[in-house]
Amino acid sequence: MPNYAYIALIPLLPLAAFVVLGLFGRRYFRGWSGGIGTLAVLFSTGLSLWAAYRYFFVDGKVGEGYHQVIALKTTWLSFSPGLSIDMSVVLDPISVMMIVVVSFVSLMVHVFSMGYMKGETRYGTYFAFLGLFTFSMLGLVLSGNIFEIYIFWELVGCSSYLLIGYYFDRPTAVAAAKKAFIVTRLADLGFLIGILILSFYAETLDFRTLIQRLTDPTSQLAGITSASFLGISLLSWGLFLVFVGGAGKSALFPLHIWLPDAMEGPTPVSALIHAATMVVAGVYLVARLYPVYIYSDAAVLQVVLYAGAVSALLAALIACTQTDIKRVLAYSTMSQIGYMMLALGTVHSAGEAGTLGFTASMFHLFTHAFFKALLFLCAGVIIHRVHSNEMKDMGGLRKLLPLTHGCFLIACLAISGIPPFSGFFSKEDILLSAWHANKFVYGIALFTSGLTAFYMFRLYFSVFWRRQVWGGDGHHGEAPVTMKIPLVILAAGAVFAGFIPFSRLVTYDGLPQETHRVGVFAIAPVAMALIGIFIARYLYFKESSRPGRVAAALGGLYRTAYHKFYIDEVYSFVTKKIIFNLIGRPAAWIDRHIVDGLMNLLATVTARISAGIKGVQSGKVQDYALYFFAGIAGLTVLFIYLYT
Amino acid sequence: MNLSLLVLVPLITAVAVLFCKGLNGIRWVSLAGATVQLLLSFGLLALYWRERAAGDSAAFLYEYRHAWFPSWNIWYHVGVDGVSIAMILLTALVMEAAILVSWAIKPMSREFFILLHFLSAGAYGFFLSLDLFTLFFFLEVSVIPKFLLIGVWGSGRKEYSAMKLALMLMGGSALVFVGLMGLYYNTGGAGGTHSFDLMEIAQMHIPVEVQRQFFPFLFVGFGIFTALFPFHTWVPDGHSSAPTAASMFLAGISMKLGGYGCLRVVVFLMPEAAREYSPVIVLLATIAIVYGAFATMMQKDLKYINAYSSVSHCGFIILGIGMLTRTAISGAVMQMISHGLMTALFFAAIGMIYDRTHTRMVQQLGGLLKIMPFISTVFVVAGLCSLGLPGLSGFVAEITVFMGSWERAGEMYRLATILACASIVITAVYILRATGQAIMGPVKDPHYNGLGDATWNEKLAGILLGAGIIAIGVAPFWLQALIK
Amino acid sequence: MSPIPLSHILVVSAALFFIGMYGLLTRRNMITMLMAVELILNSVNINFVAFNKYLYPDKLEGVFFTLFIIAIAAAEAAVAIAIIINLYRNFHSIDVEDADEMKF
Amino acid sequence: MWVDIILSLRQELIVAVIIFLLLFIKIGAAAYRTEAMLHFINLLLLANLLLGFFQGGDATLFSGMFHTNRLIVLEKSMLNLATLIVSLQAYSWLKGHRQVLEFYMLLLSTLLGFFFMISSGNLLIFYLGLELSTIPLAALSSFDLEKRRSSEAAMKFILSSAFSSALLLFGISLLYGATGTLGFDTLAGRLDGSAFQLFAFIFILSGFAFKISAVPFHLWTADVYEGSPVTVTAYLSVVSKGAVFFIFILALYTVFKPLAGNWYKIVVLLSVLTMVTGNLFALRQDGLKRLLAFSSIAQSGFILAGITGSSRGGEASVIYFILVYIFSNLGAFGVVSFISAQTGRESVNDYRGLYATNPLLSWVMAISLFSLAGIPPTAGFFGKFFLLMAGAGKGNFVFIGIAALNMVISLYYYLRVIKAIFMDSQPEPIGKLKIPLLPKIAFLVCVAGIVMTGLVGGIYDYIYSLSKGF
Repeated sequence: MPNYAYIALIPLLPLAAFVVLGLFGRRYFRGWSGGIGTLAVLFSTGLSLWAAYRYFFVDGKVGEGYHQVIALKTTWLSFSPGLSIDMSVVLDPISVMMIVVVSFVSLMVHVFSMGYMKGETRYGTYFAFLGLFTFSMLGLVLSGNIFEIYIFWELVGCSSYLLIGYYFDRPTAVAAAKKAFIVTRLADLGFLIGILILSFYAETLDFRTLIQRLTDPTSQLAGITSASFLGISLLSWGLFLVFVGGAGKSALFPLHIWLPDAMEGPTPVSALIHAATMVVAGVYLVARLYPVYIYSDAAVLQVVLYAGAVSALLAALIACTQTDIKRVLAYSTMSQIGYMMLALGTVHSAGEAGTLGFTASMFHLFTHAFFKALLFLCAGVIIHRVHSNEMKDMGGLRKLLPLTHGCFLIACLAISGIPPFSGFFSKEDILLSAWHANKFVYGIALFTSGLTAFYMFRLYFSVFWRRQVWGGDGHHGEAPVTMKIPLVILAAGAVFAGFIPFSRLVTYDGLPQETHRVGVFAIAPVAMALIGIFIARYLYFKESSRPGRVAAALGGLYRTAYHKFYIDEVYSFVTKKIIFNLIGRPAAWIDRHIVDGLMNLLATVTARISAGIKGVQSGKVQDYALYFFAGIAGLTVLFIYLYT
Repeated sequence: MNLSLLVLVPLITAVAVLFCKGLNGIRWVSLAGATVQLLLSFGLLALYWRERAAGDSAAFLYEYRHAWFPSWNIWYHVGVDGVSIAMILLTALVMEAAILVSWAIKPMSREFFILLHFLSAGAYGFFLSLDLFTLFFFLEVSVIPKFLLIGVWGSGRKEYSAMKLALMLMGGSALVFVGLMGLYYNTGGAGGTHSFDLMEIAQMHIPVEVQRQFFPFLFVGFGIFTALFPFHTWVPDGHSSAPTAASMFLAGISMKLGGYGCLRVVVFLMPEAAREYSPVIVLLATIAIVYGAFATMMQKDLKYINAYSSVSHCGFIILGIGMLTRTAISGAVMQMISHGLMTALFFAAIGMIYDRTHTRMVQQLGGLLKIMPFISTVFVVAGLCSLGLPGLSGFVAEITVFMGSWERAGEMYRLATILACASIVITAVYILRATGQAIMGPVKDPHYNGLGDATWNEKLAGILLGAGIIAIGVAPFWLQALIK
Repeated sequence: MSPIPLSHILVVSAALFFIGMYGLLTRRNMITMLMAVELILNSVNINFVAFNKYLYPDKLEGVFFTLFIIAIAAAEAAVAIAIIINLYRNFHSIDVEDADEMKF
Repeated sequence: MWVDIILSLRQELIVAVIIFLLLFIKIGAAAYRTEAMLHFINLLLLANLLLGFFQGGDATLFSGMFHTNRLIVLEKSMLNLATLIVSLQAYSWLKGHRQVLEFYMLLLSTLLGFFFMISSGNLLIFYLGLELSTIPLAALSSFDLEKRRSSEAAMKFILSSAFSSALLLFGISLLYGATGTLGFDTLAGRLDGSAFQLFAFIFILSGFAFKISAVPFHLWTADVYEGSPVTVTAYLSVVSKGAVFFIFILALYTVFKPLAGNWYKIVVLLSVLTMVTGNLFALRQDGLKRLLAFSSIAQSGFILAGITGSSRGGEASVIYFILVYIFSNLGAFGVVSFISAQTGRESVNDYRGLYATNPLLSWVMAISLFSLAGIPPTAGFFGKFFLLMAGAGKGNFVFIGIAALNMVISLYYYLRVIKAIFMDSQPEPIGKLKIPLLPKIAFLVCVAGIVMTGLVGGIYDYIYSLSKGF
């Protein structure tokens, strides 16, 4: 067994950066903070790549397929003999793939931020938080224990909170950070209860043992499938709740409302957290527990499938109407994640044909990380230059920002699924698996891919073309070099990532799969994408009144999409009106007036009685004698009553 | 090690403070006393580990017995096990921090520090006691100093709050008293002597019907100390009126007396009754957790927020105890420690903010992160701990309680666990609301711009408590091994 | 001549007791109240003497007790009257209803 | 023979000698300096305490009329101690008073009366002792001759106690009729619980109840306590009540032991009534003396709870509590008496802001009140704990629960005073007062007593070893 213990360093280096920068960054390092953080992540990335190389090509393969390697395992908190939270580092194809993605994108974002965030007063703090996030995310993907993953799950949530709220003096940023945390917290509740259910029946928290036990009909499976709640077996409940946790973090409908708001954070952060890495954690989580999902009844996977499909479609529709560049990208992220989930949901059996969607999903996750991070970083350059997020403030930027323009175009082509860019391959796989599984969903996916191309190019044309030149002052250069390098590297990734033979490396059971790419099959999606692009060009290439007329023609549909299908309003109704007014306020009132009132009532009653009997002490000595005599009489009566 | 030292050191310090000259003398002597306590408790921890490592498997170590009232068979009997050591460490930490935070207390600083030392002596004694009389003695010792601390140095409706606190706590101890009497007179069996000794009673079997009769007294009695619904109403008023150090001690230590008592006395001595009453306890705990959390959501005063959240968090302690599984109970102990540190830190931060801005209303605060980054960071750390962020102690404790509670089969227990889990979402809501409004956002009042950040003593206090929180959160295994 | 039965004497004593009690509770003049107390004491005296004579004639405990009661009653009356005189100086009244400054 | 008698009677004799000494001084010496005289008398009282403290053997004198044993000697010493403390505290008040010698003669007469009462072996001696103490006490309550309230208090006291002792005597006469004896030792053998005996017992019980101010026989207490000079009030509340409790518990535990089944429930009832009523009235008092009066009524209720224990522990805890009570109550009354003598202010509101000007007095007051409330680590905690613990020995936990809750109610009004002293302020606080030596000693003795009596376990066990039990 090769020694993989050094893997632990991959997450620990960013953690060290966090601790050092968090404690001393503000006072001692200041401008050096970015360098320190980047250096740590650079080492992490190097180690990740090395580990990936070792794992995939040198010694990860045992026999035919890739096996899970537990590099490290130490008990962190043990509840009972079987149940303990272990801090472990687990290598298998998906985790290795993920550490590469996470550390790589993180490195890009670090480098980019050195230019983007220059001059900020909380420069050190920013890099500290980035380090924390990178640590948590790497820890998450390397987890071999379901509770360990929950721990890192919460930590990424927290670092996301801190980073969204980085511009803490903007009320909108604070509100967005809060919203992100609370919505994902709500979803995590499902995750937590899911863990409780699964671990209780499997009597373990370890992923490998858990999967083994829950897919083995002779062992604990009997208990968990026979026990049911509301007619659904507890296994399904557990898996469903875990999926809810994943859906929250991955911004699936209807738990997606936090993601667009999260764009209040610094743009590189959006690139890292809300595009490439954290938001795919949900996909990753479902993938982790995949064998169990397949094994349980099909209902949960159907939920996954439709949740993915609905999210993909809905987000794409909304993205067509948004005017804030980052929000468009945010909805596009949501839509793409919907794709990934959809792909996971298409799996219908444990065989090779049935698990095509798994590989497709992971593949899309991988390629998406590159082009979406690239899109966000480009957006970062644009915003850095224009000082606005609104599309109407842009236009004609292609001359001013030529490099950005090129990169952005590559990314748009990639996301639209135009061959030979990376998005084409992964999306192709997804559509293929959808075709095999469910024709209706395939239809949605296909339509969405057309929409994707449309809104991406809408964005592209609006920003870079539309006018001849940008209206603002154009004296400064494009961007510092630290911002340009990541663009170039990521663009290269967006172009070439599709050629990685994914199905040989990352598959459901570790065994390599043969891809059955049929050339004919690609026609429909590419055609859809091209149609989308042409519509976008027709509407947005030049300044015109066409978009407005189209919007007017669509009427209600446009308005609904523009208002994000009123989902935010529903949420705010539920929270403000129902939770706050119908539960919180009465609870607080009851506490003050009824519960506490009871306590005060005791005091008042005592005082009342006290005042009521004061007349006994009349001050007249004859009354005293009377009471005295009455006392004797009373005692006599009592004696008679008691003893006769 | 002579455990009585832990009680004596604060008392000696109090006397020394009494004869100290000058404000600085008072402060430094107090601090020195608290530091000695802290060192003693760490020393105790080290000795304890060594003893255990050497294979000493006695239930309690360093026992000391001294006949106090032989005719009643009352002993001054002290000893420690892991749980009490954990509580003692907590007390020492909070005490040290409380003294640091009260550095600038005025007026009557001398009296203030003396009372604080009295409080801590009572808390140490309580955690050390192995005799129910001794335990009860120390339980009541801690009430009056709180009354005075709140009433004299407090703010707002301080007299009302102080009186309410004192009366409700004494009400609780009156119930405890009745329960103790019931236990005492049912020990010994035919012809034997009655006993207050914890270990002796544990070995005798208290008849089930007796347990059934006296369990409610003891449980509710101790429960009042730890904010058992519906007897928690002293908590919001008391905490919010108290001066910073008193709030810290009150929420950090005093509320734990009840939990510790429930555990050490009630459940330990009356296991059968505990099992029978378990549904009721779980019900009350769940109500406290959920309802406390909802009530917190509506509060506008930072201290009220923390006080109500204490009600909710202490619900976890009771829930853990009520579930009666090993894991749940060890979770309850962890929650005591965790909540002790966390809430002390929280109150410390709130106190520091209040000292500077003279308001605790979240709407009036804002943007403090810019003005006082250290204090704000402390606040945020405490808040994150409160909402159960991994890496901080709150998570460890809550998760252990959840896991333990889930082990208890039965629809009602499951539902209670789920509701308890759900409360962490509400916790997130109110913590983030408070943080968002008070700490983040724009600076609302231009006067705040000139305010300074924490002074060295405040920083030290924050770091001490924060270190404790992180030490448990990052490496919970040592605590777990300790309290096992 | 047959001796008077004990019960007769006890009836007298009881009557005296209640007369005294009645006087104490209804008379407003303090001196009269004091006299009422003396009546009760006399009923006690009668009891003692009667019990002694009729039931336990071999010892004289009851009679002795009576003597002490008479003596102490005198002392008590002396102090009481002194107090009442002093009260009169302060209140200018010996009506018991007037001296009720302290109450509740 | 004579030596034995003198030794057995030494406490009574010393007190009697002091009384006569003072009488001769009064007759002989025309003029004296009040302060010197006060110091002299206090020295005499100290000597009295010390001489009486030495234990002798058990003895029974005068064919069973008088008996003494180690416990009784201890009880008398406690009363001596209390008298000494009261006298020390009276210094500031008496300094300006002309009739110092008369005061002490009356005071010591009552003490002598109590001694005989405690030592009595016969209802006759008991009655004589009772009256010997009551009549001078009435005179003492009137000692502020020119004050209306003082004379009103004395009037109420003398009339009430005349009435009560008349009823007591009526009961004794009936009991005599029923049993034919007045001696304690023979009486116990002849009690069989017949209706007539019980009827007589009720009268006797009510006589006791009057003295210990148990509800509903307590009504005189508040008025008399309020009206009398504070020193006398302190004496009344501590020495008088303590002495009657000593004999009461002796009577119940030995003489009326055959009726134990009958009196148990009555005493429980009285105890509950007394606690509740005392507390409820105390809640609404503004005058500190009146508040303490009702508090002392409530304390009687707690003592009665201890008595219901009907065990050796019960007896020991009652006596122990009275010792604690002497320190605590005299501490509180001492402060009230001192401040009243200096400033004439006696209401709770007058004490607002006292801590700012008079920290020592405030702490004495606070510690005493805590002890009265039964808060550890003061001795009051131990006292109350043992009383209720003894009471719980009979298994009547409802009763004990009520008692425990009453402790909570009582805490409220004690804390009200504490609140006034420490937390409130007023425009005209009581000024800074200089405390003369003698009261200061008294305060220190009280505080030391409050602290030590509880924490030092030996004191209780000493009392326990002396007590005879049920």
